[in-house]
Amino acid sequence: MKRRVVMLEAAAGPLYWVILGSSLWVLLRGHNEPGGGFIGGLLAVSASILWAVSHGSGAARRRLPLKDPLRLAAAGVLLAGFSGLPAWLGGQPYLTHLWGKLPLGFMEYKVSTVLLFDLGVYACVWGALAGYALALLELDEGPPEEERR
Amino acid sequence: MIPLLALTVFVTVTAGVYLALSRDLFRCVVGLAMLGAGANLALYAAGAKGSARPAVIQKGAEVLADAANPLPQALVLTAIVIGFALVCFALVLLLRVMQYAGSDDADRLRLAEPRPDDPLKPPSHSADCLPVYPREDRS
Amino acid sequence: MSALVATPVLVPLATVALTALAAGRPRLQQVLSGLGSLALLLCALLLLGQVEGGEGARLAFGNWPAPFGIEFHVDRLSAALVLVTALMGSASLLFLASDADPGRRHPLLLPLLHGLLVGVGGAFVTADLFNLYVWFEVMLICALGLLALGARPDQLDGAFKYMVLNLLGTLLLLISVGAVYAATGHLNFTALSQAAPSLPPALAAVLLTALLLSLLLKSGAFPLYAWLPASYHTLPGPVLALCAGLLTKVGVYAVLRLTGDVFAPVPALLPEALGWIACATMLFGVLGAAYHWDMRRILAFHIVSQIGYILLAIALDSAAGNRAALFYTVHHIVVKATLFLLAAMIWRYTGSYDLRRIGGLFRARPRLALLFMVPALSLVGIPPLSGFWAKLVVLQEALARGHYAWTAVALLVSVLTLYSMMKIWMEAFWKDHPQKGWSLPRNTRLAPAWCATLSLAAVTLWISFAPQALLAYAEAAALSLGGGR
Amino acid sequence: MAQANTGQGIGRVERLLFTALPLSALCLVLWKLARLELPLSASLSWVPALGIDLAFHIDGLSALMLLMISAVGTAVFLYAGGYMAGHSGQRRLFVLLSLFMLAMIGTVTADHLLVLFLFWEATSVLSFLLVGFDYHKSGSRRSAQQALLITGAGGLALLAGFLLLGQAAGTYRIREIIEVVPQLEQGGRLTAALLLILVGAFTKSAQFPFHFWLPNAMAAPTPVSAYLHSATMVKLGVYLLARLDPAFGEWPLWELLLKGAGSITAAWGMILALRERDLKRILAWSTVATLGTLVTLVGMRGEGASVAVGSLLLAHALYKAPLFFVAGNIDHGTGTRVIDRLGNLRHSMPWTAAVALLAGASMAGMPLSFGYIVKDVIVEAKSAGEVFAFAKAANTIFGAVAVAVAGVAAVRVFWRHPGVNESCEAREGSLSMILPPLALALSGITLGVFPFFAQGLIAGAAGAMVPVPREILLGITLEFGPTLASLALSYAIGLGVYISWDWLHERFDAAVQRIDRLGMAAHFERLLRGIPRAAAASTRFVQSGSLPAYVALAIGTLSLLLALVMALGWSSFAVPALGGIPGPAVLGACALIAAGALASLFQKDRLALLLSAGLVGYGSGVLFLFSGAPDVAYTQFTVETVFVIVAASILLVLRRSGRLSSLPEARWRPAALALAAAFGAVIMLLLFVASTGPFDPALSDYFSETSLPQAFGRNVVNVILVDFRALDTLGEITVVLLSFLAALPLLALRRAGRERKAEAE
Repeated sequence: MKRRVVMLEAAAGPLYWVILGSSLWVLLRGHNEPGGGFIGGLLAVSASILWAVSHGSGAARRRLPLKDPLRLAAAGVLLAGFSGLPAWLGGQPYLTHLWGKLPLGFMEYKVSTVLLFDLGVYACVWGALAGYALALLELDEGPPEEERR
Repeated sequence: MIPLLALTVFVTVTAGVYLALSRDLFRCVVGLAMLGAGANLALYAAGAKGSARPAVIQKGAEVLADAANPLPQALVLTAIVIGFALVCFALVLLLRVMQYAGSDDADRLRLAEPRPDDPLKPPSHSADCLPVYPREDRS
Repeated sequence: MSALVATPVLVPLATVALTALAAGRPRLQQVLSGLGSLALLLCALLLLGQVEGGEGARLAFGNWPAPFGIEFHVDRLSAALVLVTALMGSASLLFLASDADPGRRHPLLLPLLHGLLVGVGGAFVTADLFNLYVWFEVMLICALGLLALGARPDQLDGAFKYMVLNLLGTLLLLISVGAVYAATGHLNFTALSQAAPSLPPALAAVLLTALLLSLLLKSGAFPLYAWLPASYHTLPGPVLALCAGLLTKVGVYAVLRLTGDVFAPVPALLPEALGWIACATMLFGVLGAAYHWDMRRILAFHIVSQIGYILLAIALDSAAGNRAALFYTVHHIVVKATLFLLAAMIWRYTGSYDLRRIGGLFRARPRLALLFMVPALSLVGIPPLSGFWAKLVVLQEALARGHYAWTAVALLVSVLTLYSMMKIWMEAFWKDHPQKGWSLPRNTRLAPAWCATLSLAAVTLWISFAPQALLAYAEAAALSLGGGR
Repeated sequence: MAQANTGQGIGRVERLLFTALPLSALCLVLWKLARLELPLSASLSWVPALGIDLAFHIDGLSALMLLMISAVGTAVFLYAGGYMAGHSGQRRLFVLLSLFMLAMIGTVTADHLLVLFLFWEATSVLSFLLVGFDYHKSGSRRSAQQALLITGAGGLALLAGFLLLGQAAGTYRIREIIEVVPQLEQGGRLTAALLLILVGAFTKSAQFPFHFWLPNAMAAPTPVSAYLHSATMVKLGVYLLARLDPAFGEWPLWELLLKGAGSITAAWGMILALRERDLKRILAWSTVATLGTLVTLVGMRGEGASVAVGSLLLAHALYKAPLFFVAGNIDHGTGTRVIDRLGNLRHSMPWTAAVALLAGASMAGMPLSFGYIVKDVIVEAKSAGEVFAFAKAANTIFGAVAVAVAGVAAVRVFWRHPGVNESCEAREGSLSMILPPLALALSGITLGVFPFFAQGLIAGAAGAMVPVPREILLGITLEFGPTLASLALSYAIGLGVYISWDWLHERFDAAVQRIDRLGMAAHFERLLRGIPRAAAASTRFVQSGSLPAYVALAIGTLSLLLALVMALGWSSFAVPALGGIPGPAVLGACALIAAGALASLFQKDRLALLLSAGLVGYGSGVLFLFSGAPDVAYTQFTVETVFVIVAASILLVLRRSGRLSSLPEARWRPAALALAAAFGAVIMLLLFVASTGPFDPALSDYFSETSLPQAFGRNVVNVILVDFRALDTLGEITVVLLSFLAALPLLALRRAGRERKAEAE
């Protein structure tokens, strides 16, 4: 077992959420400023790597949405694919994006299937690449806590 | 801009292929990654028209004016991610080849294609793999 | 409004995601996979019915008009290949239910298999050059995953070689796509075909050469085929059948699409060169088949050789040649997959793929011998089996165009194909088993395998005895291509 | 076929059912002949796309062939019932023979070249299966392989010939072709067609130089030999030549080749018959000789020759099939076919002896047999046409040796008492092994005495080759006189040969052994051994198994071909515009990339290699950032970072196994560098060449204009990714997901890796 720096463990907690938050922010602003699903997803990966370095890969994996990188990635692809369906059902070509406005009182937020699509990209990149990184880090960590499959 | 980028592509591709021609598998994979970078640069260079301003529409403007060509950027971005996914797989595969085939020498990597003077060499099995030929019903 | 056009990609893609999510529950995964392949088959049939009559079906994704967004275009050529893809997918999934498969069933096998179908289907229907590249990458990564799935050392070795050479191909493809975009400003097939005539001929030749070379690597043409025989034989039977049937044919299809449709008419230099490459491919492929003793390696080299025939048909650069190419491709996919599946069954019965170590099957399993004869004789080109018609249309057109040397090579290769097929027949079926007292294994679970191979053989026989339907279809398909007009 | 394993034969009823097939065909043919309903035609559309109809036409020649097929077929089926009684493969034999018979019928009645080819190939494949009937013997397998390779290769030549012929004539209908072709100019295409068709026909009919497979095909059971390799299949080549004779008959080349090859085959076959000791092989060689004579006769002009072809076809079927049955009976009764071990069999096998005598008389051409009539006709034909002296001599040899062979088969083994007689336990077979040959042999004699029964038939057959030969009806009558005198020479020599058979055998065997090495059989063997050798040489070269060699071959090919195409169009390429001078940041980025790339060439240490390669990635990122592509740049940076993390963790694993440094390799690999530089140069030139023309900005203009109003996004790159070209992105995340799926099994193999390592240590 690796000797973990306590400082790192302590710092990882808030840092994890900061990175995740910024990744979401990058995701959301992507449509109008540089950014988007990929970059957001890659940032999220780095959050997971941080957690893995500080708390171990297993813990990082459990912190992922859906608890499993494979499921997260698959769900991402499904979500991205699904974002094209509403238009299809409405009689327009697949992947035609729909836009709506969400009144929040003080401002109107534009919601769209584009966001859904980008979210799918985000989830897929996060799941798959975090999965890679965690599994590789695990190789170096010595014996795994449990056999996954 | 094109000549400079083309020259850079030349150097990258040459180095990548040189490494890929090595019998050392690690160099080979790194070479492929570099070749991929060269290909991305080439794709980028092929459509690098317009100015050097980001392809983001200014606040208040309706259309994009005087900016870099956005389409090759999108294509390169896609190609980068795809290439990255493949290189990740390549690294993992490389690791396992080194561990299971026991060699990082491409010249000694003859498990799938045994040498001709090696007439009846069945594939050997690693500990984890199932036996390939079921034994139970061979009397 | 044709929603069906997207199904060759979307149906298997959904299946990939769902089966991946169900990776922990084998039963559910199998049900999902079966449903997915059936749905794909159904959609492919409907699609075929839809394009049968007219110009084909188009779908502009995201409602962005044609040259700007990505477009799928299903014409007769694509529809036929999509149907065959779906058929092959169903057949090998059915075959997987038998125990003629050396490896343990890995929970990720089914997602990867459907991923392969995503790539193949996408490549067949897309009408966008860069999008084509994306589907090629999907295919590549799935093939790699399937190769490495068993993690046997020889599989890893094969996968590595496969990966290195195919990456070279995809990277060249990517660069060529960039070059085409730089020269024409377009990626959409229709837009490209409109822009191509205004290109200087020398430039068009260079661009097409780059594109075609990368695709020839993917299709396994001489001397770029080394990845194929280096890796295919390490795959488990049903997966091998699927890969062998489909992967190289996508490269060939892309060659046909680009030379015969998008960039038609191509500079005369290219078909001429392609013809000679095709001849070398045929010859070296069949010599490799004659050299080997492992059934899978023999059959893998036969793929190369047959690819040569299809490329030869394309190199004839005429509507009749394109018709021949489509007919040959459909025939070849079915027959080759059947042969690989049968090889897997032979393995199950005798315990080896090596012809020197097996035998006695004719006495022990005469029905298997009979079944084996259908695809084997068809591959050789014995009339009236499907391979005969395929070779006939190629030879007829080659002679009509005055390519006597190519015809001579094609005939010579046929003799050598006969030689190597006879080798399998005589060694595996006629010869006694070298092991004294050998008997068939008991407790085999091969009913699904029989079902799959019999239905594929039935398709072969249908093409054989009623070739008119497929020929007429292929003719209509060839005439609706750019090169046919 | 499932019951074939039980070791039991098939029942009588089933046998009769099988036999009913040829019998009904025979009855049908006879009925049609008797009612003078020929010619018959039928046609059924099959593959209109290729202009292929199932067109059939039965004229006199077809009827003659049909009669032989069905008559000998009936005999063979009956005979096989007795000969193969109790054999485990009996049903297989019957099924194959029935299929074979159908294929034969199809071949001789087809009126479409490709339909004919279809059945022709079917007979080849069925012959393969029948020759290899005793598949567990390696000799049988080899013979089957030889037969199929030769007839299969010939078949392909035939196909090419048919295609050329059909394209030149504009039709594949045989009846139309033989009308059209004589009016065509004798160009190269038609000559090629002729030569290819001859190759096909010669291989099938075992003509020189493709003659050697036929005696080897005697590995088949006797009924098969009698049917395929004597009475029917080998005659297909002759049939085809006769069929096409009206088309090519006037060509000097046709005449020359047919007469030449036919004569050589006839003479050579007879000489080789003398060296054999196996009764079946002796008969096989004499069959080869007969086929040679038939081909010579087809090549000759004139009506007499046509009549001779028809009558020799019939006569040969009527005497050679019974002789094969005799050989089969002897084999069955004594267990051997070697003539040295046989003798005095007339006591134990009286009926077989009778058959042998009758058939032998016909073969020798004794008066009052049909063979005599045939000799008569041939002599007439040869004296009428201008024949080479060689052909005439060959004919004499043919006649003489036929007499001798008939003597051996019919007299020697039954009457002569040899020194060693191992056949004391010989016994006659069942009734079904005696009646069929007897019937055939008797009909040979009957036709000899009453030749007018065969007149109409043979006249009809000859009519297919020459137009309406009325006067030949007179030719087939029983006439003594000049023919007998001219045949006397043959008889005399034949008798001499018969008496001195053993002496001649030794001489010939010694002589022939000396030229065996040069013979076609030896060449074929060499060719057959050459295939794997050439295959090995070429495959080991191209598919060497070495990855660097593969990569080098691929890179070399790609560079070479691309460079060639560029060089061809070199003069027409414009010089690309140099464009503006890029800013310092871009220059710096390019320098960074180049430095990283060049540095990585030298690194021995893997970590250093990784880092210098990383420079290329980061340099690209910088380049993107400063040339207006921030999205790409950020992606590149993050990707590069994750890449380094992934690669570093792999290096950490490698460190544990002590593999941190690269393999020791030459510091410089000049060949590899040259290859790499060539590829790099080609790619660079490709870029240049592609950017020479004016750029069409239609796509980007559209995106720039519609991004905000229609897709509601300011970042055009992102809008392209998620909206305009969202499908690419969908495909891309599919790749990412699948890449993870593909790597997971490898990543999950932790325990295996450790175990293996422990093993290694």
